[in-house]
Amino acid sequence: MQRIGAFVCWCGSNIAGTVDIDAVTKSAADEPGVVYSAEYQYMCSEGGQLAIRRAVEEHGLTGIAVCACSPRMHETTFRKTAAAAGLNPYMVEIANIREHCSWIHKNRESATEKATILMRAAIAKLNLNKPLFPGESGVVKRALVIGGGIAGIQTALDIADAGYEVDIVEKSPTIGGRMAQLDKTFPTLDCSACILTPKMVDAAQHDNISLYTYSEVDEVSGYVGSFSVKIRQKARSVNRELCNGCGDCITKCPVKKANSEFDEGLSKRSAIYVPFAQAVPNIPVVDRENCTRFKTGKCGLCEKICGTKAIDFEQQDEIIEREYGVIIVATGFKPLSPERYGEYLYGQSPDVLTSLEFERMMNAAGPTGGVLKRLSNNEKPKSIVFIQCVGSRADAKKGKTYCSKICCMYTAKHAMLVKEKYPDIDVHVFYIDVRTPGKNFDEFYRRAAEQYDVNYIKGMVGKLADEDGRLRVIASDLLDGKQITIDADLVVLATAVEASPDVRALGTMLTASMDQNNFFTEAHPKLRPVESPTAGIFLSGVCQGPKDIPETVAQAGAAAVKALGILSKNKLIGNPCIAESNELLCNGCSCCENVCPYGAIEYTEKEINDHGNRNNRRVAQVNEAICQGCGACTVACPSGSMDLKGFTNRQIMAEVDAICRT
Amino acid sequence: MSASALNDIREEVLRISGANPKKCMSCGKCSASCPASFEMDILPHHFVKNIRDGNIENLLKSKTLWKCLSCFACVERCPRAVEPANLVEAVRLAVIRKKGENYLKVDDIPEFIELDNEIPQQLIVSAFRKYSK
Amino acid sequence: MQDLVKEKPFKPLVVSFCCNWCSYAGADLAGSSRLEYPAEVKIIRIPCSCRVDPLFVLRAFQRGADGVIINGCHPGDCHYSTGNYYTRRRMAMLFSMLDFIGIEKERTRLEWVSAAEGARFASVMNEFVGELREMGENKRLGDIRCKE
Amino acid sequence: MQRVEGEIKQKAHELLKSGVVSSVLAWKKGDLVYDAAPAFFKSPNALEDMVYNGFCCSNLSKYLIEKDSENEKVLVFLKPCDTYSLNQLLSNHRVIKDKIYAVGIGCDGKIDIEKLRAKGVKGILEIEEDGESLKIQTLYGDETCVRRDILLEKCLNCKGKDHMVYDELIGSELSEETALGDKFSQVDELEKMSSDDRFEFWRCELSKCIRCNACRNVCPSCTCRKCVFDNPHSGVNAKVNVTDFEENMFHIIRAFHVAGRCSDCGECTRVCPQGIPLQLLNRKFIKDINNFYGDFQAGETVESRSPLFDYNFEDIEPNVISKGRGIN
Amino acid sequence: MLKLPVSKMDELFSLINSERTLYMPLEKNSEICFDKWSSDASIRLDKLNTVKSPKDFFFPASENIAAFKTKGKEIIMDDIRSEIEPFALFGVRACDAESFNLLDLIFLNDKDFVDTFYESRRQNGIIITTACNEPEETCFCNVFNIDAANPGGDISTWIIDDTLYWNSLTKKGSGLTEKIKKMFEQADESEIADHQAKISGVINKLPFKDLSLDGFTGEALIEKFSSNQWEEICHTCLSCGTCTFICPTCHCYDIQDFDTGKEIHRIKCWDSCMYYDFTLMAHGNPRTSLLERFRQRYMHKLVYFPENNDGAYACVGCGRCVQKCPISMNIVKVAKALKYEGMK
Repeated sequence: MQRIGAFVCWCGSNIAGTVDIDAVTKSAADEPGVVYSAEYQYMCSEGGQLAIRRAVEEHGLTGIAVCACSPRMHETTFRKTAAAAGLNPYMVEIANIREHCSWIHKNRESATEKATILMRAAIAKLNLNKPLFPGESGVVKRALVIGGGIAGIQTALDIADAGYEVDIVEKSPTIGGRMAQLDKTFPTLDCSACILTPKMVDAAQHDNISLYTYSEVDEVSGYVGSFSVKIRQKARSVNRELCNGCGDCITKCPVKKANSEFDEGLSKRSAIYVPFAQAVPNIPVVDRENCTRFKTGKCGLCEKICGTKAIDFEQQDEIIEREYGVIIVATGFKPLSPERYGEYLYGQSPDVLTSLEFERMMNAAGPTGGVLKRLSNNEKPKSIVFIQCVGSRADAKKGKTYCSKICCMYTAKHAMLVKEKYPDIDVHVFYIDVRTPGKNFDEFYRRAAEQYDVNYIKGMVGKLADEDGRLRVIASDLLDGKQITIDADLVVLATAVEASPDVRALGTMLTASMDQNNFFTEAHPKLRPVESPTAGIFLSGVCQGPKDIPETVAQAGAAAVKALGILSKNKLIGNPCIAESNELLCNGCSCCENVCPYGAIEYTEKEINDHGNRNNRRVAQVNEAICQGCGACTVACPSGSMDLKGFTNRQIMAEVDAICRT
Repeated sequence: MSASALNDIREEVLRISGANPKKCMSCGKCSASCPASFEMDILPHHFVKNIRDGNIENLLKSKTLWKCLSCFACVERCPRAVEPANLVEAVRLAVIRKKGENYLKVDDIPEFIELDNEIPQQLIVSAFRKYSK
Repeated sequence: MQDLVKEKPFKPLVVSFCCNWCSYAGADLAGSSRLEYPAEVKIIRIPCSCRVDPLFVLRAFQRGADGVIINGCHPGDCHYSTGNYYTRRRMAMLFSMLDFIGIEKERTRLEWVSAAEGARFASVMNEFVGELREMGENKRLGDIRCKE
Repeated sequence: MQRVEGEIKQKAHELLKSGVVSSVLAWKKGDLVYDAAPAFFKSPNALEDMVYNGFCCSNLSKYLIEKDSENEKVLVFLKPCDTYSLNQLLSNHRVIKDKIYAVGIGCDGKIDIEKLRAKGVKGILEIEEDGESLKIQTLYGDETCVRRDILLEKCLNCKGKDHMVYDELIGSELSEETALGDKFSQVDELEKMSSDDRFEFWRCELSKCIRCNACRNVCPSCTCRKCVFDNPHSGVNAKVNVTDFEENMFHIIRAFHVAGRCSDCGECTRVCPQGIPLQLLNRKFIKDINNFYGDFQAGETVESRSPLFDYNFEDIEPNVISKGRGIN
Repeated sequence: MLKLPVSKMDELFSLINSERTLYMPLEKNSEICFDKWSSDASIRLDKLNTVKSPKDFFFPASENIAAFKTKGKEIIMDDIRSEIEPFALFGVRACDAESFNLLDLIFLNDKDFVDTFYESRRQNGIIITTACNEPEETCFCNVFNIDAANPGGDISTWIIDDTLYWNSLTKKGSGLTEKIKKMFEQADESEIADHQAKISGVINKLPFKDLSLDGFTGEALIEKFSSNQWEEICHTCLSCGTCTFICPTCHCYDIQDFDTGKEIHRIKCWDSCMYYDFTLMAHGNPRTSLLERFRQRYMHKLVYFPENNDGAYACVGCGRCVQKCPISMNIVKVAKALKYEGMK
């Protein structure tokens, strides 16, 4: 039996003005378990708290019921008071007789009656309270960043600079990601490589950062503070320690016909290659699909030429197992392929490019050396048409439902770059809306239209027709309400930003939830935008949704800070109001597991001693470090073996009973 | 025509077409895609907007109704699945039902069909509606 | 004699479950905005609307509640990301079943109230209590033992 | 039927003898003609009493629960509808597939002896199945009856004759669709009634409940080690229904707890000694699930996930239902 | 012995009902059970056994036996005992009539522990039996020396063609008969002899008539208890309470508390030995397995009960469990399976 103290707060006249404090205090004394009841002007004040502490001591109280303002206001205060009095902080219940009573009712009689009932409910619940102890778990002081684009690099640098070790796992042979492919960046038109390359080098040279390029995450287990990850480092066929990056192998390689991924297939590379000149690490990879040695067993020229004997055709994938305290997802995006939209002739005419392909073409290190030309006849185009919203803002069946956010800006950038270099080329941009929120963004777009004379046409392109080697663009000018045709030499499609569908497998591994577009879901859309609902998993960059570079970098930093919040702790202290499974009752049916948004429930085969009957059973176990205490599992559990500490079935029923006991 | 009668037509058009003009984001892709748009007085995207706004009266008189080929290019290309052709078709139907008189006699149809058994049913029905105005 | 006995107006007993993150805060906001709603409404704080077991709803009716209303974050806003989606399905099932066995459907409700919607919280409660006043006492799902 | 019974026995004999299984779960002949009780057979000799006829209604999948603790394999014979239950049990991890050998057997509908009694037939001594007609010998003379007239309620709304899970099939040619109509027709009828009439209907039915728990204990979806209604710590336990409320609560919660997992096997209705049409409650949930969240049949596959453990962003709002603007 | 034309039965019921509340098998909501008679009720005397036995008139499924409430910190006990109105049960079958005698052995026999709730109902109830014209194939009352043709009770009746025969057997019965005598004509016992013989004839053809309970005695207790048959026969039992709750002789109950919010009700309610929490105590349950609970039920009926009650079995052969068990397990099967255990 509890020894409960009930404390009724006046809150000056806030409560006492409408509620008969005396009546509530008196009737509290008659409630079961109550051994002491008192009132005070301001319960939350020093004096009020002291009164509680004294009462605990004098009356040997085991629990405290405070009738005062909302628990959202002072629950923490009174928990601390209880702790100071030597009680478990969870032996406190609050009856909200201010926000939910005195402030909304005018009639003194009914407000007093309601306050009494709320007090009774709090006491009924408190009678069933048990001391709760938050779980503690250790923290591995190491972070894993999945994805080595600008988001991943920035997050890794921020964490590393704060003094913690970080591993970056990157799927491709180099870090750098999409940003490395860009020519210039908006709205400043500075060179992308010039600002990115130093960061790549920083990351590579940082004492606290280890790079795992050409690697993928194979398996993730564990939870916040101690994730256990298996990283597959794919066979490069080049010994990383021995290679000095001289590039002789690349020059010697007889295969020159492989498509360059970096140039979006617009140029060719050898079978042994580094994706681009500034690649980090500067260690070649053998593309085993195109390598003659792997196809026929003959060749091996690279092996012969290599002065450091770094070529190793026998190299195998290597599995690295590591523990991490936190994981940051920075998997980025890929541009949507416009092939499904037949009207744009993409893939049919070499003069229809995606924006990223165009970006490569404009780049001085790109496939054409920065010379703009029609790939059909190598001539300089006279007229270029840009089409926006390709695949974005569409019905789910026809593309992506969201706005890809960056296309308006990069299209303006492209138009400007063309005009800058070739003022004689006609540039037309078809748009639905031009969306340019962002610092200096609208100014940038206006510059394109006003200073550079880019012809912005509101309306969509119906189709392209190949007319004697030129591309006839048939479209509608909505402002004129007229049909127009433009003969273009080059058409550039601003394709939607798309999360790569293979990220879903990673999401499953991490038990991090994802939306229908394969973007990772944030823990709260407004208040926790860089955290995944799964504790210890953070989101950096476009993997969470379309973003431009400054936003990506900002979010990368934010994710790093959130991650550091965990890494800097020696112990993680959990919320003790979490689910708990009664193993004696558990059926092992997986109902709870199916609804847990955090993947906090695991099943184990375990010997259970049920009143002397010992047998092996499949039972649910809640991982205290992961559970957030929502209670979804408790209702899914038919047997009632899953219960929520601090909000148990019995406690809630006791509150219901008390409220209905009129 | 009274406002309520026009509203009835609008409701009927929405019901028959099953299309939702509110989904339209005015991108103009339908108009741009329309092979008959050069002959239309009201372009498809404008047509959709008129239905959305309840301006039915001028649609009933528009040339667009009879210029639409029912080729469904707009339906195919519309990024938001608004289905403009279905709306045009539905308005056309509303007009036909009003007129109550068919110039193409039903008796003429079998003969007509015998020309080619391969003719798709939908084409016959569309043509029948169109030329019986 | 009968005329002298003034009939007491019917005061429905309403149990309102509010999730801690949105609806409870919404109710707090109604309070701090001094927006009145009937004192018959008594709020029970739960972490998430998905904590509401159908047993709690039935329990309230058993013990004499005339109406039960469950309040949670708007779909998509759940603090626990998906809790209210489960609530929505569970309560759809429960309410439909109660209706099926002939319990007045207006006695149960699920509402989405955000932390900013103090006014909405108050108006929802006013509306709900108003409907219950018209409907009268819950006779079909009460437990006679708890009524005496 | 007799041929199928022979094949079943032979299969049991073969697997028992070869040691593939150590016991056989099937039906055993009793003293009375309609007595076909579920039973385990542990030796080939015992198989003599095995029977498969029109009275083998029990859904044997229930008995497979937690057989995994025993280190042996069980041969079980399952009618098409029973296999849905087995799948559901497999997906709830209540049965381990490795521990059972499931033989799917054909079914042409099972007979409800209570329906025969309700026709006023007393003192039943012999029943001879002769195609569609039944010849009945009683203490008070001979009677005949059309088989279809006395089929079990669950067979009148048969889910189909395909087995959802099995290791092998026997006598599937026996299977014959017995479904007479829409399985939701009774639910529809009730939905069309006024709320008052529905209340009246369920009061009449549920007031008959003697809380014997037969419905719960026979149910292959009710597999809790300890039911909330038996658990003194749950706060809702009771051994009998003291008031109307307890009658309502028991059945509402029971239906809710199996919603999305109920394989619609109809055993609850069959075993109720008071003849309460309990399956209607489960059917109501199944109908709602189909209407609200898309067609779903628990137990169709092992992987299927209960719609109550799933969600869609655009799900229907409960108030739409409860305000009567939606379905109904 | 008295008699009366069947056509006047309604009048008779009306007259009995004016003396004391009359209950008999009625059809209501497609269920036939003992219920309060009224002139427009649908009487179903043709139904042999109601699914629920009439034992709940004396030993109800649940009964509030005490109530407590608090006033401040004080606990007050309420007297909730209510007066039992006199009543009569008509149409009770021989087997069910005998079951009341068995229940008496439990609730009344030990003078130090009389169940006064049961006692007052027994005292106020008159049992009017009716002979079984058409016994069912599931009947085996003859095994317990119960004669369906001589059904016992306070008053026995026979419905033979168009005539109701009426015979008081006890003082209570005669008391009621006295009050309604004017409706009847005199009859002679020989008038029903043929009918009785006919009933006996049917009973002689019943499938279970030769069920033997020889050897179910205290001496064979250990052998029966340790028989390896139990495991086999209990294997598919669902542990439901159907058999117990419809059985006219099962008499176990539990006591549970219910908090109404204002007071605590102490409820005596039926329990079933098939339930896993039967005999559950603070330390646990002495019977942890289904086998033990299953064995308890039948050992109690066939061995322990007769051992303690001069050989009276706790079964009356009504056949309800034979009809209603979901898996067709019943006392007949158990008795047959254990027949040879411990036989000398």
